[in-house]
Amino acid sequence: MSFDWMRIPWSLVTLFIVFNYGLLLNALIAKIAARVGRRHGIPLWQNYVDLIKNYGQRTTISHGVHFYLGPVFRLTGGIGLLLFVPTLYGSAYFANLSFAGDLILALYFVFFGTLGMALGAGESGHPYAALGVSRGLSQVTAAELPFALAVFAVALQYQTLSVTEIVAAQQGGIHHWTLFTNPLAVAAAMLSFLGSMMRPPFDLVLAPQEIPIGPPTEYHSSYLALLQTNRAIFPIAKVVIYMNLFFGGATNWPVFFLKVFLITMVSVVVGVVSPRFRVEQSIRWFLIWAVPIGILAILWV
Amino acid sequence: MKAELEKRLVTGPDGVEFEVDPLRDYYCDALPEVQRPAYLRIVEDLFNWARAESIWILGFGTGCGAIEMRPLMTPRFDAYRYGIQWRPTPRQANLFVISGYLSVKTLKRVIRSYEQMQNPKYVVGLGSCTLNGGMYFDSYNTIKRLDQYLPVDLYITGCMPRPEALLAGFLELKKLIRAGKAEGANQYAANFAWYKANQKQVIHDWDMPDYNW
Amino acid sequence: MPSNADPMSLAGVHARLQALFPLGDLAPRRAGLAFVDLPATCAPPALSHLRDREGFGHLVLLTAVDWLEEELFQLTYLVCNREARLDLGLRVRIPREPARMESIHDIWPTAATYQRELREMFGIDFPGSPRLDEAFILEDWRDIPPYRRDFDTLRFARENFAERPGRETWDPASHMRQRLYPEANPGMDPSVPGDRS
Amino acid sequence: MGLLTPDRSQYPALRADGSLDIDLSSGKYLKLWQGPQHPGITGNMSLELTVCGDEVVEGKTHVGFLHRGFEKLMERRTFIQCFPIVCRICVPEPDFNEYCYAAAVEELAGIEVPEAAHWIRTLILEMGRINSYLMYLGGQAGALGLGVIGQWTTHARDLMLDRFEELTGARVYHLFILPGGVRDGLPAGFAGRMAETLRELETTLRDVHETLFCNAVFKKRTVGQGVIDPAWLEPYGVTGPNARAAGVPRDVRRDFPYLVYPQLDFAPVTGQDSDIYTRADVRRRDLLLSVDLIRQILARMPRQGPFMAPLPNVLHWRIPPGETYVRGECSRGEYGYYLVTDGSGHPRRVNVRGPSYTHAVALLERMIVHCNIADVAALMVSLHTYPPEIER
Repeated sequence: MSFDWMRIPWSLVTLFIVFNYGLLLNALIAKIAARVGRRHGIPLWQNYVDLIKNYGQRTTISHGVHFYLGPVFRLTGGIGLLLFVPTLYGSAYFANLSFAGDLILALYFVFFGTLGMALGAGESGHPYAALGVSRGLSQVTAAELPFALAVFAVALQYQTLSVTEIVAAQQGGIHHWTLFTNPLAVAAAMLSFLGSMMRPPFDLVLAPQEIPIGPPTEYHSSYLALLQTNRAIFPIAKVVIYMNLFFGGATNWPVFFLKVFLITMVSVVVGVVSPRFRVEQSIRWFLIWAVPIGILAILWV
Repeated sequence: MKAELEKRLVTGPDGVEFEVDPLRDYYCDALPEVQRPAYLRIVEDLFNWARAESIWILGFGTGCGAIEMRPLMTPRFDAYRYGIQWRPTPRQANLFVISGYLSVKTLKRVIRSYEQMQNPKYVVGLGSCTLNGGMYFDSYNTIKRLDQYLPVDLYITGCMPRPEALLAGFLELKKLIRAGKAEGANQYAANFAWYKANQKQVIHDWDMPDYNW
Repeated sequence: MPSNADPMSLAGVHARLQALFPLGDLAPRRAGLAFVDLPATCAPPALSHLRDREGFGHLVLLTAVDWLEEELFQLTYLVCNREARLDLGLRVRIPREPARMESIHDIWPTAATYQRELREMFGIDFPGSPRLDEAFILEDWRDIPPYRRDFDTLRFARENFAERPGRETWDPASHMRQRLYPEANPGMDPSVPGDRS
Repeated sequence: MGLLTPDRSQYPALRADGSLDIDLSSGKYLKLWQGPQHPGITGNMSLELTVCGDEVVEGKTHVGFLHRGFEKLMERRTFIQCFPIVCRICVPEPDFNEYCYAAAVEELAGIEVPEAAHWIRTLILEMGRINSYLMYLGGQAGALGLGVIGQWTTHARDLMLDRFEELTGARVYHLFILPGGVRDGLPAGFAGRMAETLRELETTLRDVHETLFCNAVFKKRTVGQGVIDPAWLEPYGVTGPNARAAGVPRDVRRDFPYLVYPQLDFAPVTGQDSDIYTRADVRRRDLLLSVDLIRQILARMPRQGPFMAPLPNVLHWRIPPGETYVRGECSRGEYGYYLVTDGSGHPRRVNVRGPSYTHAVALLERMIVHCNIADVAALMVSLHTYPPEIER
């Protein structure tokens, strides 16, 4: 198989664009949440400043190798997820490193960062971090189930495991989107999406008022900056998968930005006016509401 | 000293007995060092600018001044506009607002939280009581001069200071940081013995290591 | 319930209680609030009786007053009958050394908190009260208990906490006299620096 | 679901003396400190939790981080010098300290307070109650992760603080109710601006009701959680909204009328279920009651002074020996001052009875057992405790 080496620099360009878009989007979300609270909100460039500051802190304390690897794994998860799915459909430059079975790899990468973080946070020895990890793993597992079911439904529907081909099957008008051809799968996946975005009502992993602030309690300075970088990339990467699988993908950057923004807004709108669930309540919620829909979606296909 | 901090024999899950000395085993006892700024002036300036524009306050209301911190974060005053926000853990915070009088019991926790913050870090003393004792000049349980125990970058006076005063104080602090004059953490490390002696003079029951990393 | 006086008044309660315990006279403060003295040994049974038979179910507070001159501590148990809207304060006098009183945490669980505070702040012992010797408010206190009258808080603060130079303290009475009648106090200038009025 | 019910066999055994047999080195239990540096704790106090899995098996309250020794400091100040420091005892609702202290001193010194001062005192106390409840609502929502309610209520509180500033000249510590009366009457145009503030407050409360009290997640987290058994009220000295939510109409304003409350038209707000949701709802409705009371007060109060009774020379003010207890209904329950005088110029002893004293220590330690870690913050906020009035 011949490999086009030019895809590597182009995927780095993708990474760069997504990273900046992620930082701005996060600030925009914070601003929207602030406006709901009738505040002015943070400046749009605030995340850049925070990032520079955290990289510029002079001291760091390590709790061992795994503690260091935690954020690295998390970031790898985010970048890996982004690089192995096509960002823009039909573009030779921004298809990244997608290949025939990339859907399975993407499913793996969604979970990868969480596992790495669990490893690192557990090493930090802080009881709140341990609590956050146990909450996070149970919830992510529960939230992943409906998503996996929805992905299988989609894979069955289009008879392929390649994200590119799934997107290709959805071209040619809004009524070709999975959203309309398989609404059950999309419903299950969107419920799972709420759970995996770390926003209320499913933000019990961070939960500042209960276990401040969960896994990243001990992370500081450049470790925290790595996590922040990941927070800019990972949600977008996840949204890209959703966009490709269910919302017809994107063929150019403006459409990409718009779709990512709108999909993210789903979780923001729900989150801004919701308190948070307890961990067993949220797991029950996923098992009762999201998983049956996912199973129905598979049956429907 | 609390029972859980004393030396004791512990039987592990595998049946092996071993001795645990929590103060030595659970904590790192290295002393702080003065951290030099970046080599390049322009890099340090950039970092100082970023530090000034991104002030993360530790969420620790030590005294009654904490009540005016909430209006500061809400629609009327909205300090988020200036890059000021709360962090719930000392590891990620870089500004410690001592909101009012400090009882000796709180001082111990404050020192511990302060030492867990990362260099560079700043301390702002709020209200007259951190400055000279204020209303509680004759109280047997509150300290009178904060700068004896922690390096203070800025005092905001009043009892209690209004949110406008707090905002003005934070803007003043930003100027200090940007000029590279807010080097409290290094000052603390340089005069460590002096600070520690002062702290131990007040806190008799010193059941923690000298420096809490 | 046997009643000989007006059952719904403090006098009635007092009369019924006096038949059982060697009570002092009722010292009414205002309508619905009165204080009464009784010996230390009678306080827990009297409180138990008040709670169970007279409807004084609410322990408002338990505190101590230090009568240093008489070498006594006065313990005040203030109980309240919410239905009849009556408050009765039981005053118990105990010696300062050794200060010891029977615990009432079995009558009101919440009294354990008050007794912990009294133990710490006045050094009054309540044998049997839960968690009595744990630090409650102070931590590692090495002086005499601070709420005792012979503890001088100003001296303690001066000795222990560093002071910022420049703070001036004015006695309000002499300061006002000097300001209002400067001619009576020659040699004192009312407009000296530090005058903050 | 059997899968999610905790395994009770893991719970620690009771020792003979009633304490729990907890062996930390067994690895079954984890000791967890919440606070003093913890965003879920109200104010500066700390909880020492022993947890087994996600459930608390033992909780201890540690207070004293805000202890300034007020009761000692007041013993070495003259009666009028005590007045500026009493309000510092409780920050969110300082006026109750001023009122209770002033009322106790007036009773022992035999001072008659003018009628207009009574009305203004009632007005200030109700305004303070609104502030305190607004802080509470924000805190209760925040403890469950809904930060936006805190933004709205703090903004409403800012509006109320504006009225305070207009009336007393200060935002937080007003120093307005002093022994003998109040410092001054209402400024011109105050009633109109107050009415406007109350209208905005009601709008905010309607939003809060729709966003918080009608929210399914909030209900799921709070209904049936943290129940205070009505049988605990007397043993644990529970007062105020915590008792009223259990269906017991305990309100000092009605039971032991003070100030002008006998002339006002109101009935205590009660709830039935005594859980976190009911307590929050009782406080919300109590807030609306305060709004109504303020309207009544502004409509009926006398506009003309005098506002102060003549005092003796306060620098040489001696009060005859005596002792008294004065109580009022603050937003958290019964607030009281026990004052003993000995004929000198200083109080012999002042004891402050804050409602949090019993709520935050004995009651909380009882209620926190078998509570989920995630619910600790919500439970603690729902008792509405302020640490400074525990330790003074």
